[in-house]
Amino acid sequence: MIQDWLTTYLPLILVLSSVIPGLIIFSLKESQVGLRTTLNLVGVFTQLVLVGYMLLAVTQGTTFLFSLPFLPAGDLILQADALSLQFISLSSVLWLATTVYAIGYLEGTALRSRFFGYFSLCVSATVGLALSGNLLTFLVFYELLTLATFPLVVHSGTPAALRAGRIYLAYTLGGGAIAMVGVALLHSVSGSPQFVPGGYLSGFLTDHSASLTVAFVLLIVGFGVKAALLPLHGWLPQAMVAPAPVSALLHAVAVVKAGAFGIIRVVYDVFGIEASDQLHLTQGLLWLAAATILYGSIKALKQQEIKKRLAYSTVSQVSYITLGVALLGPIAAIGALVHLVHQGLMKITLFFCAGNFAETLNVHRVNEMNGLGQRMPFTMAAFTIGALGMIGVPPIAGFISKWYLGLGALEVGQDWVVWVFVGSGLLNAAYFLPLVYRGWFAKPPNSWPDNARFSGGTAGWKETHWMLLISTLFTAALALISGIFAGTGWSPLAWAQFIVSQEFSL
Amino acid sequence: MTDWLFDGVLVSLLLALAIASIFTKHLFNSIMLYIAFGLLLAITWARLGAVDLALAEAAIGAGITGVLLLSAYAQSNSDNDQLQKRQMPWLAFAFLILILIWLIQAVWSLAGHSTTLIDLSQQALPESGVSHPTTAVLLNFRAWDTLLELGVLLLAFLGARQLAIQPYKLPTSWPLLTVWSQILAPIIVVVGGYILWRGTSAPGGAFQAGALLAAGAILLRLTQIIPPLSWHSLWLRGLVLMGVSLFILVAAATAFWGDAWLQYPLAFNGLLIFSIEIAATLSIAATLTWLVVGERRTLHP
Amino acid sequence: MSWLLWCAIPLLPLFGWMLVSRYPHVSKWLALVTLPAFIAVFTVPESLTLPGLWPGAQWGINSLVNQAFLGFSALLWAVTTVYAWGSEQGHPRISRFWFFWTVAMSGNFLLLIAQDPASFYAGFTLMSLAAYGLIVHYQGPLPRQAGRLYLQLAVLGEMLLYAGLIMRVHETGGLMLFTDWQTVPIQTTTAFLLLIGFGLKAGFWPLHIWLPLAHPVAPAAASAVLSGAMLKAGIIGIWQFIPVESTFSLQYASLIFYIALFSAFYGVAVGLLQQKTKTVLAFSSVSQISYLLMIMALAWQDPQNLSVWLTLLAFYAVHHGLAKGALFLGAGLTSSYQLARWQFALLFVPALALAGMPLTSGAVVKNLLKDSIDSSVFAAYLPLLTLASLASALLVMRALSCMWRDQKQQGLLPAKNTQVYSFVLLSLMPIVIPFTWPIMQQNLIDSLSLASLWKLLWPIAFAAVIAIIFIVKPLRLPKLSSSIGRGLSLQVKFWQNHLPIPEGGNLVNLAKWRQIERRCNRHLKANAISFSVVMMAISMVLLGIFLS
Amino acid sequence: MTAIQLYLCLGVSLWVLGSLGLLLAKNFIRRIININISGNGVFMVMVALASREETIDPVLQALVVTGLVVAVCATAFALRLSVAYAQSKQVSER
Amino acid sequence: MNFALLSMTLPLMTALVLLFIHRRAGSVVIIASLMSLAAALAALYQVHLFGVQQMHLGGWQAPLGIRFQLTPVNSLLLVFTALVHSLVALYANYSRHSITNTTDFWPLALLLHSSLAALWLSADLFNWYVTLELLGLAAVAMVALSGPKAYRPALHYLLLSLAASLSYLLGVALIYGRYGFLDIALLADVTQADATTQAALILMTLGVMLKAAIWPLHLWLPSAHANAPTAVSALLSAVVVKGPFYILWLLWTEVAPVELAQTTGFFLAIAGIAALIWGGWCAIRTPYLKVLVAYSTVAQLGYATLALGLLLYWQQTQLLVALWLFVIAHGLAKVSMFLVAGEMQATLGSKRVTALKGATQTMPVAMFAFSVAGGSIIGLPPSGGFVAKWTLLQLTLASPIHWPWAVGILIGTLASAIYVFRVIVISFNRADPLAPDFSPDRFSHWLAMLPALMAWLMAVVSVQLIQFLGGLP
Repeated sequence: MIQDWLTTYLPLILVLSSVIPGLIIFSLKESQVGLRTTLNLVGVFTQLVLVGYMLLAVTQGTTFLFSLPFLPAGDLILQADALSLQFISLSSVLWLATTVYAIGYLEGTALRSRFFGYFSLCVSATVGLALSGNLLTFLVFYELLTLATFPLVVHSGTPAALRAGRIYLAYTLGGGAIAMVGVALLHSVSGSPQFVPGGYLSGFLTDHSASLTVAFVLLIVGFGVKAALLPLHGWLPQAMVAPAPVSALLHAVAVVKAGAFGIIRVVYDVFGIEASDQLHLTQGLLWLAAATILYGSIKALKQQEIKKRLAYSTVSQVSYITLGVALLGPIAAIGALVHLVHQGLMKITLFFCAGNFAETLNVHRVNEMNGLGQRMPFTMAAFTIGALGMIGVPPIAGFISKWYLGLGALEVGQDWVVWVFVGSGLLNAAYFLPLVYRGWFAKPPNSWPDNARFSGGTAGWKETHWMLLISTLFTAALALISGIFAGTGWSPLAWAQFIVSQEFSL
Repeated sequence: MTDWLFDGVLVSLLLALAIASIFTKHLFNSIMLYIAFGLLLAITWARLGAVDLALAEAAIGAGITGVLLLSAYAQSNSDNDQLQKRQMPWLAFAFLILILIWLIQAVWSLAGHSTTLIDLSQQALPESGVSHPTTAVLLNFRAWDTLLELGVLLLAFLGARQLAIQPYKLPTSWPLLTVWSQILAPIIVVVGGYILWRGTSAPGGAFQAGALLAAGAILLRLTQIIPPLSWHSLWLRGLVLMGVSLFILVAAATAFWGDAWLQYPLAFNGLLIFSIEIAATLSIAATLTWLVVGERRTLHP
Repeated sequence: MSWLLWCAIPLLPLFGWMLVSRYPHVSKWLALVTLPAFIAVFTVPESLTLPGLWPGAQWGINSLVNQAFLGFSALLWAVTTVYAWGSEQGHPRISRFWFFWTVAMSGNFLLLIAQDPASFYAGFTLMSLAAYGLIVHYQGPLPRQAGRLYLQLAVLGEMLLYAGLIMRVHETGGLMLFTDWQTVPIQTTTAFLLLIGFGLKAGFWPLHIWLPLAHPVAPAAASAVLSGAMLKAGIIGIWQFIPVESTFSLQYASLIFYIALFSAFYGVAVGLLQQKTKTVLAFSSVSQISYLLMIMALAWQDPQNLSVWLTLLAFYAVHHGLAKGALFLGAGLTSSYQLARWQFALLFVPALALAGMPLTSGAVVKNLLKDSIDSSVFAAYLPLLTLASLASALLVMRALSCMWRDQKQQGLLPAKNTQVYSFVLLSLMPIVIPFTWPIMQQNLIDSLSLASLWKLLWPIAFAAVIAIIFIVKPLRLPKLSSSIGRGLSLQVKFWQNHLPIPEGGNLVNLAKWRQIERRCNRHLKANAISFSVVMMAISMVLLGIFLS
Repeated sequence: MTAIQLYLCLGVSLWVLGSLGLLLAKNFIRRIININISGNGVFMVMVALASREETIDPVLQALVVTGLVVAVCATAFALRLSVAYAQSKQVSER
Repeated sequence: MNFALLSMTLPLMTALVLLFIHRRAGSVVIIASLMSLAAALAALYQVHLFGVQQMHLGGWQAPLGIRFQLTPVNSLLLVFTALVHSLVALYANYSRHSITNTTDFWPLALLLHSSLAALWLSADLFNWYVTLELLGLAAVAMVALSGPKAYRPALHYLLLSLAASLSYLLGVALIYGRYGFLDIALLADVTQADATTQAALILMTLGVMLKAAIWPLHLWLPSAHANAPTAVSALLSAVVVKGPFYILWLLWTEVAPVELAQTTGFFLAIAGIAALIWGGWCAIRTPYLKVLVAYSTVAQLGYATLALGLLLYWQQTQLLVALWLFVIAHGLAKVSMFLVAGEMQATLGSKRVTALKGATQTMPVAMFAFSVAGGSIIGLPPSGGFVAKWTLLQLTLASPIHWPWAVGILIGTLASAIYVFRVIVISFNRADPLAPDFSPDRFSHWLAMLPALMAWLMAVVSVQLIQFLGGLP
């Protein structure tokens, strides 16, 4: 009885676990810091507990399904399968980190209720997105995510932020509209049934191949906007004007991953490997992803602002996921899925660090990073872990993904992709190592600025606000651990393998 | 042949008056020409056998509209009343000719068609409670139209009432006019009543009568024989609202107690129609009068 | 308990660093972190499989090569750690130094005990990147430039290795153990990727360009491990990744052999023209490492005698690693401290060992190598090899003379005891090892035949003569830049900062259009009625035309 | 060509003329006159149609009466509005 | 049927009573509107139970008398009208910025409500003319409520409305002259595609298009809607322009012969696309908030026009679902948008969009309402606008030759996104916020949000709505 109830309503509760705190937070006064923090944390931990339970249950074969009638042949479905749980675990863990970070980061600033309200909504949208059981539901949450993140992007309310917000909206709403047309097109062919491993379109291949091809392109373009695929990536570097926790969440989990996750869903659970293969849909995607990887890296090299460089790095790194998906092989799929998590961990660390630098020492540009390692060794260490992980240095998480992606490419006979990885690795090194070099080896300035918000500390545990530091170290440690202990049963890798074994019915 | 001549002259005159009214240089002339046009149109309609309409056009179309136009002209005392030249009249003319030809070929064949409604209305006339078919249509067969039309009247009144217009500065009236009015007014009331009464069996009816009454009232007001018409007065309010109120009450009552919406009980239909007509006439008269010479001070007492 | 040992080998150095960073005075005992490695070398416990790490992770010692490499690396690390404790004491960034030191050590150990490519790669990367920190330890433009070049090449190497690695994994069908790999043939691309990737670390010609820059600027201890232990990592990488017996090996063995041969001479030729002691030693490494490459080429050519080649490879690596380590320490000492005569004299041990002096490990390996070549298809090149011995001998003489020159500087202080003793310990190794290492003993005895002795001695003697001539009558040698890499590196840096990507700009001037738009809007608004009527007329005509 | 056709043509001509006037005029009172001419054109058509047969069509007659009243109401309102507009413009010009 | 009549009559009677005694007008109107809503809901339920209902007024059969009909579509429209009126009445009564207490707003609104209801119920060409006039006069009168600044737009509106009525009336006259009756159901059986019918249909179409402000005959709308009092703008945009639209729909689906309908459908669809683009563009460019919202109406009507056009062009009756869902979703969202726009305008004392700097801080509820409404206007899921767009897209995408139309829909969506977010983005400007002249009126902001929330709630009952509307033969 309770079991039934849980399997039906748990997905909904999971979504609500951040919606409700979010809505309450909206109504709070600015001064109710304690209550707000409590609400935030209660939401986070509820979600973590639920996710933990669901992870356990799903490995034992339980299925969670909640559905609500919405449109003809298209219900709103929330379901928890292995893939969605992977994404949710990532988002809820990182939500925890980011919440702590944001509480520290925004200490004493205005409009925090609004911020945390939208913040929670953003997470709910992400969770909903992950739990979406069909394309229609996915679309709903995809758009909600845009709406929930926008206020966060423009939170600072400066002209620059507004400009970024406009660009962000232009891209994401445009993408959303295109995705909507794509979803509608598919819906007109087949309705919107639940996602199934292997896709549900194989029966329509002969009669509707034109529709399916166009739908695929539309969906990829629509989701590709958030995944920052090449011609559609323009918003991402702009959106970095957002406060650090937002950039972190945006770049690591919520937005870009939503796009990537959408692409994964479309290729694996809507079209299915076979259909994608038969329609020759993914070759173009593959090229696009490869081009994005290189382009993002090259652009990153040109950036002199830390966050901007990180942003272009995201452009490049997220396309690893797309590329892995487009390869259509099981090993590449493992790589893609595991990179979804790994990139999140590493990139969030990097953005946290950038935030720490900015808020502690007013360091925004690359050439201001000289000698940071002496003043903020822990942050700099975390930064180094993130950066090296991005390059693909073992035993940090990034290596694992790159390993599987490369092997996956070879497995399906796309050997040239390996060279993309090599090139990207080189470029990654070219834009990350100078930062690391400056941080550790360059000569520090004679005195550190003391006019930043958290500049009172000293090197070591008190180098910045403790909440900022602790979340940075937490994610850095996760990035390291999930790389080193990739072989254990509870690592992202193992989970990705579990998913792939289902998707490819191995 | 004489028919043809008559028709030809009428049509030419009408067209000429219309064109003149549109293109004449001064607004005042335009208004006068329009009034003339309206009167001629009434004659034309009478010639076509539509006596009801001729009456209505004379009273409403030419009469009231003319008064309205003149008073508006007087009040707005616009300096730039000249017709302004447009850039592309030739293109406009070309279009005009094109559309005209198209419309003429559309209406050309209509003369040959006929309608079954004439017979139907003749058949239904005995049950309608009145003997004049037009009145029957207006107040029974298509009474709903008429009800709504009273609504239009009310709305025009309400709309005009909102506007911020400077009060009418009435000139001290000409003594002879005052005397004439005192004589004329009762005559107008009597004639109006007659037309109304006649409407049940012959051409005439509420609207024509209302227009006449309004003309009388306007005259009286202009000569300051009756006091300013303001919304404060319960009388005016009652008069204005009475037509549509009675009508809708009847409609609701027929729906609630009777057989159907606006289906008058057979026994009372003549009476009901007549009382509605009276109410409508008074409403029309009051409203039109107010629309010409009404005062706007404050909206609500 | 063996798992503890295996885990301790790479982890203990890191743990050691944590201790040292918290309690700086413990650094005196930091050398103890190599202890597990020694234990493993001597006890050779069972391999350890680590399913919890990356897939296929297995640590252990599976061959003489591993064992020997681990053994001498551990020794080298231990001794140099002691030396570094002495030499780097009081440096303001000592904690950072120890960090990179221990990480490099950990990486080095890890790659040596790795039985699977991923672990190897992990260790290799750790070591490579950490070595950067060692190279740039002394701040200033020269270390920075050297470090930059090193890092650029290291990263390039990493990436090539990555590509080669996964290609290899793919070729083997997902096998993850070196022992399994030996049976699967390798493809040419993969092999070249791996060769270049590892070659960039190993530093044979033409991939040596970072070496002569990096060694001189690094602290002596770091140079010692760089040259002694880390270069060998490249070699063992090639050895482990490329199967001895395969089409590729057969096909390209001779090419590799020629490269190695050329590299051996090249290193000497350029080295002789260098001024700085450590640069000379670096080029010596270029030359010496080629012998290791040569041995591998020989092995590929003749995989039947694998055990011989194994032994030779192990011997040579041990020999060169320890001797070169000692020389670098010596170079460090001579350039900054006043050495006692006996101490300086001790320098001759590793130096002459490198030249192949009988009774040293040098003699053993030279002898064995010549014998092996003699019996291989490359026998024709034996004379050249002899010539190479002469060249090596000349080069060490040159190095020694440079050190002697350095000693003559004014105001040098006496060295600290720890430094001296560690140096002494290491310099004695070329003599100690052949006598104590059981399997080497036999070969030592073999090398003591008269014929061998003659073969070994005459090049040294000849070189000594030449050296004396030069000392007596110095010849002005042309100066040869050791840094073709520097320019390259700068160019790369320039590209990094000035990418030729155009930035987008504004395309049209919008002000004019805005004005036009406003005018239209005003017009439309003022004449709404007329326009609407016109629109109606147009629509009417259009619809009329199309409907009929 | 019968008389009815003539009057029908007159009706549509008036409608078109009124519309043309509406297009050309700028003064609001003038525009209102033009609309009325237009409207009278429509009524003319209706009257002509009503008198196609011997007995005049009572329904069409009724429709015209209704239309006339509606037209006069609208005209009255429009005129008041134009007066109000003209006065407000004078106020603002002053 | 009686419930529908009740829903229509109640406001009219209340208006008459209010004109006699003007006491507590707001509350009375709210109660009347809610009662009307209840009656409309009852009528809707009856239609749900018993299907389409007919009524002959005065007991006279159709060619002679006037016929009322109650179909799923117009019963829904009755509910919609009553709902919008109730919501607006609620707002108007409680907002201090509405000018309801010094003017005849209340009776006019009630009359407007009744005339709309009369329009929905009627199925007679001439009766529609009268209701159109009622609607037009009521609308103009209400526009003029906001005083001298609105006189000119009101005049434009009135004159064009009159011209349009005459065009419509001429068409009616031709139809009557040709076929001899006015009831659409009877006409449906006999109409032929001859020159007279063509001309009549074109004349009527253009007339109602002008009244419904369908591109390119929309020029009067922006200034009229923008200058009207807030509550009036809301009513005008939400329901008034939909009245003529309903006539247009019935005209072409019932009266017109199929071959004419197909050609016209194509033109209407083109006009719809053009409206989407043109209206969207103007909304994007205009510096004034209410003008923006008004142009948004022009654009959004484009969707409905497109749906209607495609319905006729392809002769797919399922599209009527999309058509009316658009109308309803847009109506609800637009009410909210106009109310909020008016509130903000009044609070800030400026008409400009740029005055909204920092509005998310100073008037969070209002801005949120605007966004919620905007979301439905854009068609973000899961809003009513989305459901409508979805149903339209479903049929458009069904076969590849229809895909070009989807591009038009896409462009419209993007344009709407731009103009909505143009406002929202400015409101997030914290750098130099504009201080409001008055303290914001939170309660009325919440009231203004109510319709927008309902537009989103439509999504919850979308399946039922689609089935209900689709049940029409």
